[in-house]
Amino acid sequence: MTVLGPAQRSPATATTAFLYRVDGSASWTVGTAHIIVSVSGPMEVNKRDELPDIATLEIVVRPDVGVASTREQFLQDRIRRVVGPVIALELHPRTLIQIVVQIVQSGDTKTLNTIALSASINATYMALLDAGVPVRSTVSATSIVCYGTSSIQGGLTTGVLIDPTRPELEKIEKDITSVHTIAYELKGGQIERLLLSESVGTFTEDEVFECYDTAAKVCEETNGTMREAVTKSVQQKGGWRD
Amino acid sequence: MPLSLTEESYLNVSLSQRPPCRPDGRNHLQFRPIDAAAGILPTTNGSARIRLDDGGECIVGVKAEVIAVSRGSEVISVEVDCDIVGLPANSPLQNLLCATLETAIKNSLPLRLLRITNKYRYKIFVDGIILDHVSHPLTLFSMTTYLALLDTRLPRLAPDSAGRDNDDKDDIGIPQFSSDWDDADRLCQNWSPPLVQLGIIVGKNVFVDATGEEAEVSDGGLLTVWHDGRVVGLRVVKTRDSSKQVFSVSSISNAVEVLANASRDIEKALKGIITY
Amino acid sequence: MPRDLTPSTIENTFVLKALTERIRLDSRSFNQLRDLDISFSSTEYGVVDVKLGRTRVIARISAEITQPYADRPYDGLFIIATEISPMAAPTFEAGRKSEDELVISRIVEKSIRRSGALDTESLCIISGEKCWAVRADVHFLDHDGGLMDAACIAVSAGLLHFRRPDITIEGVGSRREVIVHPITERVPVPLAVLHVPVCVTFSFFDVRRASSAISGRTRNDEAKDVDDDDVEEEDDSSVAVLVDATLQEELLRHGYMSVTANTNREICQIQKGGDMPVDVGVLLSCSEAAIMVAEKVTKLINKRLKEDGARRNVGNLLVEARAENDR
Amino acid sequence: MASRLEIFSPEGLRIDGRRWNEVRHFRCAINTHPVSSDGSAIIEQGNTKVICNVIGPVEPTLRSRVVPDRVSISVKVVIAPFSTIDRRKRSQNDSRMQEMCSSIQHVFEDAVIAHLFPRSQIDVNLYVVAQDGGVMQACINATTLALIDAGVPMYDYVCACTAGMLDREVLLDLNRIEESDMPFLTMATIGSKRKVALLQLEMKVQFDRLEPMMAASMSGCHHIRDLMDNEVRKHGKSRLERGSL
Repeated sequence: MTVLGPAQRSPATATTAFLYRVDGSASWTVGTAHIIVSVSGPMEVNKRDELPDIATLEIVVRPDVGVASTREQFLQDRIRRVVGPVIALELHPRTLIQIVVQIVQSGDTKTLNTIALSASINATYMALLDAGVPVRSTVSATSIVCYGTSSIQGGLTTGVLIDPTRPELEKIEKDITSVHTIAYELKGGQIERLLLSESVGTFTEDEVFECYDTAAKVCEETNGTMREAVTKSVQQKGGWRD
Repeated sequence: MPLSLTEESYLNVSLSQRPPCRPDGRNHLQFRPIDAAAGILPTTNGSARIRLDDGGECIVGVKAEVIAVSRGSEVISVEVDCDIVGLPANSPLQNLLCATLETAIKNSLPLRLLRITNKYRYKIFVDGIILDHVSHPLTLFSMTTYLALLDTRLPRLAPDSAGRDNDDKDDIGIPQFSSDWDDADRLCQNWSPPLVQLGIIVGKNVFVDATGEEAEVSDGGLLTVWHDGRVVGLRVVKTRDSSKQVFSVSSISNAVEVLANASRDIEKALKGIITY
Repeated sequence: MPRDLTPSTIENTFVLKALTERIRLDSRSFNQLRDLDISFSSTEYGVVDVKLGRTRVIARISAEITQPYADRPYDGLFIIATEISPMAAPTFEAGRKSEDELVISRIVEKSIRRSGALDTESLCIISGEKCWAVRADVHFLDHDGGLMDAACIAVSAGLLHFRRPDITIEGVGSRREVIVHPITERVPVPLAVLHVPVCVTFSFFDVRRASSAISGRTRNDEAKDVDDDDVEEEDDSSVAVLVDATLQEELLRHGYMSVTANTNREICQIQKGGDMPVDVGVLLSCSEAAIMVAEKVTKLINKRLKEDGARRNVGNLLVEARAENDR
Repeated sequence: MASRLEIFSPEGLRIDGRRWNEVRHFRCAINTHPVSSDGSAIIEQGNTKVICNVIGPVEPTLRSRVVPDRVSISVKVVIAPFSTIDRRKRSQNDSRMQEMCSSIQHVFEDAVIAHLFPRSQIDVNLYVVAQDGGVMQACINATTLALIDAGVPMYDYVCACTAGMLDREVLLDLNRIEESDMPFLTMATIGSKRKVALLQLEMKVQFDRLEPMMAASMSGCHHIRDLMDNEVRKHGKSRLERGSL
């Protein structure tokens, strides 16, 4: 079953260095999702969680509404899995790097959990850059939603939404077949390794591979957006050159 | 202040002699001076405060609430709760105090005293604060509760709804009470509350109203529940943190008899405070 | 980054010296508020981003249908959550509630919930069974002093900006059920906000104690002063009163008072901590100043609301839906 | 809600027969728990009864409480479940109680001459055994007396009083019924000057009514200060005669 339908894609915007009390901060807005991430560190760590050879990585996820629950635990774990290997923790032993992810608008519906995850990964990476924490390579993530609407004439039109907004999601919510959150590691703008692939729903093997290719293209675009945002903020902040 | 080894052995020997000699010269049945007062809190149905010579103090307030009950339910609703200052909430000592007294009162309180109409009954809350305790607070708490229950008064039904109460239709709504507090009838009109006494056993001797140090060297504690002139409950209690507390069975029967006498005297004394 | 934020003694003496000469570091006058900027989210109702100088707070209002409390069947629920995450400042730990977090949540609670800013009776759907539970989540993004004021302004503005979905009740008696119309079908309904509470914090500096701190005299000699000249009537000039202190001024102040006022010249709450005795006259003039600030802030909130309303009303969707149109 | 008339009759009599500017019956006893604390006092204002025990200055139990140049005061309030009309068991960390503790702590950390006891701690334990309005003011007054009894040097008496506003009538020292029916403020002053240590207002009130309320509560504080002062001097004289000083 080939994947038809145009892959609409809402543009993402990123801003950095707007919080003063923390070392690095970034905000990532795509569609109706808006996430703000702050990074503090490497700084003192209290005795209990000190590690002798690497920096302790503490990630706190705060929901937009209500008190932190299992949904936030899930995000916390996935972000740690993606960002952990990328940060050069061994350069700052016995210190603490604290990442706080504040979801302002999650962009997900009640059941889904993918838009917030991909936006948080992008925002976290930008905040790490802003804080000057050493990282091995660049990371970018995206969410892909596949749906199949059976129209009255019986034809099955399937489509793909990339980082959809919440109204779009609600429109096709009943017909969603599978949801994929994919994160890539890039070096010099080229896709290197697959860091995260979170797939929920029913899908065939070639559908997944199709999603991986689409995600690769999207991640390269997102990488471009990140590069622009960083160059703009460095110029504004004066940077080390001028 | 934990006792040194020499002090401990000296005290143990002097207490287990026959006749025993206590550091403050009291005999085994003698109580230290107690300052007791009843009816001190305006917001309660009954209240009392007892202060011991060693600074131990306890304030108990009894409050009654009207609750709706299903017909024919035999449940006696009494809740005993106490807050020991300095110990965290529901510490083992606090649970011991509350559980002992709650079961003692529940077993001895006749249901008819709590009945208002067939559908409504009183629920009795006994709340205590133990501001400070040097020796075991059980006796102190039970004496204060005894006095507070003696002082407790429950308002009578208002004249009009009382009249209709006799015919069994019982369709009156929430019972109305007369606001004349003076002629409210006493809970303990013809019922005397239970009294719990803790005695410590050293060798063959039994001591009442033990000080902190005496409890430290005791072989164990015995708790008796006294009600209507006879001992209705018995329980062994640990009075020391160490686990090796063991005492001979024969001393129990003697202890029970001693504690019974002590309880009888205390009951007479406490009843003297409330002037009907 | 040190774990606690106390500035060094050199910075402290510099700030105190400036205050004795009636100068503030950011060249504001003593009763001037930092520049306040309020922006509403364009995609969702009830999301407010308040920037008070460098302090930044986001309030998120949401509503869901639940059961009312048994003892108040005619009232809906209104909950305000003000948990501070380590994002605001590394000194706040994720789990434990710190002391000033407690003060902030108590003052915001008194300012908005207890003063009846939101009419909870209007939230009742079916008395005793179903009612709206409005929840205000305050996220503290950046801490530069004045978290209480920013939080209070954010929640007040959020309540005005929020729209809950419209509902109809079908069936009768015990079989009634509630149909919630999504925002796209029916125009969402605003909340019944009775008044707009605005919290203002005044920081007190004892100029005499400040000058003695600078001239190196320790507190003991200062205590001796108190004995011999306690007759001297403290005039008002020895107390410096600052409005909307920055974090540095907040850490150095000898006492503070938080006053919540609204535009109909009502004082919703006053909380003057016990840390520095202040003359009654000073407290009264502070309350009056609070009303002026409240009027200024409320004017800004209404201006931003109108702008946001205009932005949303592109293609005058609202005009079509208005009741006056002939059907 | 009690009807207006009942709260304040046209003849100017309140529900318990007092005039607008009369303080409730004020009884206090000092040094009531000599064995179990360094300083103790019991305050009865109308039907509100508060017992206060002060232990200190002592070694601080928690390392975190040590302040290098001054004493740190820790306040604990225990509200008895039987203290209110309907019995209510309060959990230890409900936010209202924690706020009352920290307010009292701040008031006395500035009233006590703190730098005389560096790196030490004073424990204040308050037990509210009967509540009929004005709990905060009774706690503050009880703490002042207990600190005096404990011999802790203070700049001056800290006295607290409440005042409320019913339509246009100012009422002093409110009981529970009045407190639940009108906006009121609690004010604590240090000494006889016009210095306000603590001011708490919890309900909405018109601004121009604030000044008369503040003036009334300040006069109430000064009146209570004289009452407490007489009691302390009387207690001192009696201890002198008994030679137990």
